[in-house]
Amino acid sequence: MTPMLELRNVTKRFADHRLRSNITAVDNVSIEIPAGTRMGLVGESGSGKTTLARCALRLSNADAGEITFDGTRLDHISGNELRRIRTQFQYVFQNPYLAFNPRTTIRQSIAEPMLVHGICNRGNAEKRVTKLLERVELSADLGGRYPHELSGGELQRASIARALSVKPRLLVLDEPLSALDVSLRSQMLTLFDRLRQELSLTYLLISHDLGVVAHHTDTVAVMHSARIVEFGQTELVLSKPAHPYTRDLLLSVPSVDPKHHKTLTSTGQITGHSENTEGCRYFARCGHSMKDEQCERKQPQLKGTAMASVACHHVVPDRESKG
Amino acid sequence: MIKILQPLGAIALTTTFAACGSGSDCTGDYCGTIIIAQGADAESLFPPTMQAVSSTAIGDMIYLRLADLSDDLNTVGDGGLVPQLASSWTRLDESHLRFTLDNRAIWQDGQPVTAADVAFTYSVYTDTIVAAPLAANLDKISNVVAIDERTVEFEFTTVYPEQLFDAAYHMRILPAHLMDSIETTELLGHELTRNPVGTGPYRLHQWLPGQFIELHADTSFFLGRPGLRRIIWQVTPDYESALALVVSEQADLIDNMRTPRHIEQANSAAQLRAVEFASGGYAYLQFGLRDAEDPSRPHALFQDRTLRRALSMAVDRETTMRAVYGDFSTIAVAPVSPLLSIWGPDLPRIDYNRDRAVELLEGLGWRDSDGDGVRDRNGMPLSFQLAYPASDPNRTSAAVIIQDQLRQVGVDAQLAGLELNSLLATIPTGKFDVYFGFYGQDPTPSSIRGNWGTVGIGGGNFGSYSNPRVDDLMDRAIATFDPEESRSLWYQALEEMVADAPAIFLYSPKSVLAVHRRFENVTVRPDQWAATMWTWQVPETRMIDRDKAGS
Amino acid sequence: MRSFRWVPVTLFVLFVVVRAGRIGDLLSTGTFVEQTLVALTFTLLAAIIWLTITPWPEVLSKFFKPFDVRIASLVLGAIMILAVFAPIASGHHPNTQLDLVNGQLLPPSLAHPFGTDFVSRDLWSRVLFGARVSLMIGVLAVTMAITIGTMVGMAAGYFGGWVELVLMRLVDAGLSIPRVFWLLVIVSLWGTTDIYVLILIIGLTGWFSTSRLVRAEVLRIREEDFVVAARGLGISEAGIVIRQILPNVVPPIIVNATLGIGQVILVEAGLSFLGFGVQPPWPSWGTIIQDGSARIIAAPWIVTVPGVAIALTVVSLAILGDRLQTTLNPRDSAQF
Amino acid sequence: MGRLIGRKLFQALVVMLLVTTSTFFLIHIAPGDPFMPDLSVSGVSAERTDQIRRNFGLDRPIYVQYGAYLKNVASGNLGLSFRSYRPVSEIIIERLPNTIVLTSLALIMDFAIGILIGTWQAWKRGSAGDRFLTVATLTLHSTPVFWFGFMLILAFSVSLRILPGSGVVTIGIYDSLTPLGQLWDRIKHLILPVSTLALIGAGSTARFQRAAMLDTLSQDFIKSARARGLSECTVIFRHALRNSLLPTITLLGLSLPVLLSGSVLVETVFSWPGIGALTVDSVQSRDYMVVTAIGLVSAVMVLAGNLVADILYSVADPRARRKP
Repeated sequence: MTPMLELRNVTKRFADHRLRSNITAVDNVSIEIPAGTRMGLVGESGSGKTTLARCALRLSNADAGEITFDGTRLDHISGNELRRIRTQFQYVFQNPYLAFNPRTTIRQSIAEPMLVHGICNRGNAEKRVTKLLERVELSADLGGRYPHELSGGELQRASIARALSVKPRLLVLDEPLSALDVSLRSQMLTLFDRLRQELSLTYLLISHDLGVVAHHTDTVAVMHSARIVEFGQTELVLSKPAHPYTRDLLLSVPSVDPKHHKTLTSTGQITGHSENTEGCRYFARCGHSMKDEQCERKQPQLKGTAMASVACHHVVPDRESKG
Repeated sequence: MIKILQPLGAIALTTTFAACGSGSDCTGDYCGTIIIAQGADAESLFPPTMQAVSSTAIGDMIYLRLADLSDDLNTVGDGGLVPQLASSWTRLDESHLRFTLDNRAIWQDGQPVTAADVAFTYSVYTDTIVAAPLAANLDKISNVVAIDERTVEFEFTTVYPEQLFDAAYHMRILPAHLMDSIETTELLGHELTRNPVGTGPYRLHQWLPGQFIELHADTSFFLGRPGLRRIIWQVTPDYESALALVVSEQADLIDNMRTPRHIEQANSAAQLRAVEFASGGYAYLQFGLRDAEDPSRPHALFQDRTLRRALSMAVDRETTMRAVYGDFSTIAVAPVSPLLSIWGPDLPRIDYNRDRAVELLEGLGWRDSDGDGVRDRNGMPLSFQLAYPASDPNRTSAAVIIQDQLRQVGVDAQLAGLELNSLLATIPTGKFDVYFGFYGQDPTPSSIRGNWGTVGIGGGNFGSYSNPRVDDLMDRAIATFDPEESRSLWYQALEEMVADAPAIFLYSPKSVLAVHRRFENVTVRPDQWAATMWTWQVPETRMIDRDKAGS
Repeated sequence: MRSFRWVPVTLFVLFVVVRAGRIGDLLSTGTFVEQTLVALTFTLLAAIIWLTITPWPEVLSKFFKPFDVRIASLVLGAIMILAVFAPIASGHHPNTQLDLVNGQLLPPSLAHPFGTDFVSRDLWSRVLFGARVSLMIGVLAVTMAITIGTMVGMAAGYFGGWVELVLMRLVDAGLSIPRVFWLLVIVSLWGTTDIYVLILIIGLTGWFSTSRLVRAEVLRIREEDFVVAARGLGISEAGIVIRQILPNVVPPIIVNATLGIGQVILVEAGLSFLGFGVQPPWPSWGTIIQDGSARIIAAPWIVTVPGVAIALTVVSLAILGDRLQTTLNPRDSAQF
Repeated sequence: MGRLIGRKLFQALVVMLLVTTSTFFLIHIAPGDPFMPDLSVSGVSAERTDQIRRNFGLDRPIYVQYGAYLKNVASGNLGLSFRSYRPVSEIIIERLPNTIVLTSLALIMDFAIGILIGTWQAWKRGSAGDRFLTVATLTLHSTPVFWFGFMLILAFSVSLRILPGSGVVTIGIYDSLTPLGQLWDRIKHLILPVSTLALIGAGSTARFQRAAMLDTLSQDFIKSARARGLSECTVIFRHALRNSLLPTITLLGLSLPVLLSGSVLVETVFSWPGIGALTVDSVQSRDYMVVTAIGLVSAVMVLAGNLVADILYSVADPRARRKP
């Protein structure tokens, strides 16, 4: 399978004006998404998932690394060339209220990219928008409203309709359910699956809900502190987590027994480190029995097979043998 | 609210006085301090370029002339003046006068006053770089020679009755020993123009620009000990504040009170009394006959004599004057104030006649063709700027009234209220359309020549009006010794001049000053009210805080 | 939403009435240009408010809910109506010298509600016509300042780099000199007495803070998700500026403008007071105060009345501006 | 901190250069050669005109004049006044202390009153007192400063006669007062002009402070302080006030130009012989050497004020200090 999207050694830093230093949000990440597959990207808030996805789609510019979409180096192009290729991949934002211009109606927001790319003209725009809205199970009369007049679920669907308007092949879904009522989540997931089949889309699903990831992705990447710490087939990774962080993540899932619920730090901010990048970044919180000096001084690299790889000095032996 | 606050005010005042009980009090009859409230600062204390009444009053306290006018204001002949720096003078022949300087007269730095000072003064006043406004009055003096230390001789080009007056009155004698080493161009901005060294009864103690000018008496002044210890001119932002200061007893004198309202306000204060005196001045609207941008070209509008006459007819002086001054003024139909000997009811005039004005304007082709209410001709509107001193509420009122009267005949006068010093800086350059001026006239008709004769261009004749026949008539009038013939020649000159309408002559207001009642011996000379102020006094029994305050 | 279509219709009618007034002697003063500008002023003022509120009609009713906002609108409305209909409401021409000999400095009475001034002009008429002059200067100068400020701020915020550096240092320089200083220098240099030049100058010196505000807003908005989304959808940079960023900087600009009108009225009053503003005989609130300041003891009411008028207008504008600020953010308005 | 100040100083220098340049050229491009009040009337005193032109170096090309001007300014030489022929720096130094006293006292009073009122309002938000003060501060903020000055003069100088309405000292008796008496005399003269400026300014400061305080009070650390059972007073003055002062300090830098603008008017109303009144005087008499110098001086004052505000800010805000 040829990768639809391929990232090589992507790094992204942010300048912190107040601290007058840089924060590395994505650190030397390599990843690839084969066409037609669904990849999950998990990790706690602030681990760099969103930044990684946005860099991947050139919504923000990476500081280093190569990004290849379907054979085209995204990091080499700009201007009209980039604008044209953007129709191939789309991004669905976490909070749909922030993702729509508050001063234009839903219909205008959906029609604009189609008009820009010549997908429709002023004459048939209305019809096309209606069709798109129907596709995401929204009634056409919602089109005349302003974003704040819609409910979260409705707006998220509109957001998907807008993404689909340019006929993309790859869809990045950035925590598409987090803004929604729990009751709406399964409907939305069903919609995703249906759309994927109808339009043969490739998905990158960002989520911290491991349950969703378990059922709706083929592969999964676990991100911690700007790096991918574990990657592999979803089933394998979630059933036999190799990295202590992945295990902690699985433990924190609000499962049947709330007593086991362990909260991971969630500051809502990028917690990437500006210094002290020498050792394993999970060192401080790692509960691994074999934690040692090597962990403190040397950063582990992602190692393993296409089925599963992990960045830990003390990989659980039986997983490795299975791979 | 006010009632509650009054006791508070009293407390505040008591604390004030308690806090300022001071040490050395002045005692005696020579302690008097007078504070004169005034709406503008002095521009410079360099006599040749002093113009504003405010500056000249201060200048006259510091600098002396050779001789001064007496109270009868006679300017003719050799007997009318009273000695100042010159103790006596003798006539050598019809074109030579010799002055003997008072040997008691010394400069405030201790140097004696010499004939060289007089000769130097003449050279400064007539220097074109200095461009003294009064220079025109000196043009019939051909030479000033120092004969010895204390004797100086004036030579005249023509024979005329006012030789003594011209020689002795216009110039305030300058200290040659301090000034003659200074380049003339430097002189105008020299330290000495701010820290003058004079010969007068007072010397400058302190001048804080924008705040006050304080003079202290020279107790050994050779003409007698000055009656007031200190004279302070306090600068206020406008006339109203000046009046407020005097009414509230924070200042002692305000001059230039011309409107019934001002006088009413002054009278409402028990400590004040109003002193009324004839005015030696007249107000006028002067046409700039040269282009405001390029003085080498004639003015596009006002080169037209008929237009000037039409505008003169359009102004209702009577109403304007009544509105602004009530009963406190008389119409001035020509550049003649009531102080002049030639003043009379039969002076030549252009009467107010609105219909005739409109007729003349129509005849000149000025019509309102675009319906905006302003006449125009060949696309050019009949519009000009009228500059006036914004600090003078009377001229401001009159300007607004006249603007409205002109509007009624389709003439657009745009008002430009300027600060006094700014006016003094721009008007003498001739860069104006119409200037609302006020001349404080010397009490002789000869002064007309400096302001309206060709000789005054570049000096006191701001509008550059020039008519050779008027010049000739004036020269002859000045030269003749026969009063009747002189008067008749003046009337001929004025007839011609008024018909040319170089200005719209408006009115001559009476002057009233309000002064604190504690001052004694208050006499006022109409040509310069402050001329005799140095003889005023405050008797010890009537002294108030500021008289007693030691310095 | 449709129910608010009456606003432009009313404005149009108002405009026609005001224009027609020339024939009907409704507006007996001023040239054609002046009258048009007066009319334009009020059209603009109302149109701006209408334009901002249109997308959120439900906001309108909520907008007027607080008591102070209602009072402020009432006061401002009254002043505007009186200003528009000044020729009818005044009873006298503002420049007519009614009785030069006996009618000067009359205290307030039935015949002259605010008294008369030093050349016997009716102060009530002058204050009403002064409202026109002051409001006209306020609105037009602010319109100009806002236009320039928005363009500069957008350019700086969007292009960044040296464009931003140069423009913002220029703004710093502009802001580091007191505005009155700039105004005094320019007015005196050009020795102007013309009201339009005055508007031009006030406008030209008033855009610095607007451009700073707009730049900050642009910097903030261009990082918002919906702009990122638009970029991701392949919309051109120009399209983003015009359709995504510009509409969203409008609300803070409107607030800025509303407050700015008040500030300009204050600035104009100050300039006129110093003798550099509107020249006689035309009344603006500032020139009336200046006239009165020379007779403050004899006729204190001359100074008092226009001062109160200025304060009332500026307070009302400030209250409306504050209210707009809380109302115009559509996301907030969804909640309140 | 040193680097911060260094950078700010550099920025200030750039701004100063811009200010100097723009005023210089602004005045030079104006119609009618404003640097040269043409004294020639029909050629009568052309010598004097030429002489003065040479004295002021006005016969040289504009770029040479500009260069010379910059050089002079950099060396502290601000030229000669056209009106009085005195060195401009002398004129300005004579006036500067008056303006500095007036504006700095006004600034202190402005912020003292403004912060006090704003804090109290935020504390008692929604109360009748808060509502009243909101209207009152807004009204002050909207009042023309010179008009307010007139009203104070009318009330305290004309009607009650308890405070002088013009000048710096009581002329005529000041010199003979005891030092204490002189101080009191000066204070008396300062009360009205300072109050005028300060009260108008306090109107906006209070509004700003109220908003900042409300913002602070809604933050989590205040909630937790309240939850810990601290008294309202402690919460307001120990915890909230310090934090709410941060934005108000930034206002300090911004309010200087406004204050200087106000002082132009207030000095005129109260005939206070400072830079503001000098501005009006010089502009009226077209003394542009003085005018350009005033532009420069006020820019320096404003920039210095901004620098002080920046430093205060970094002192007050621990976050801004954390990293060099």
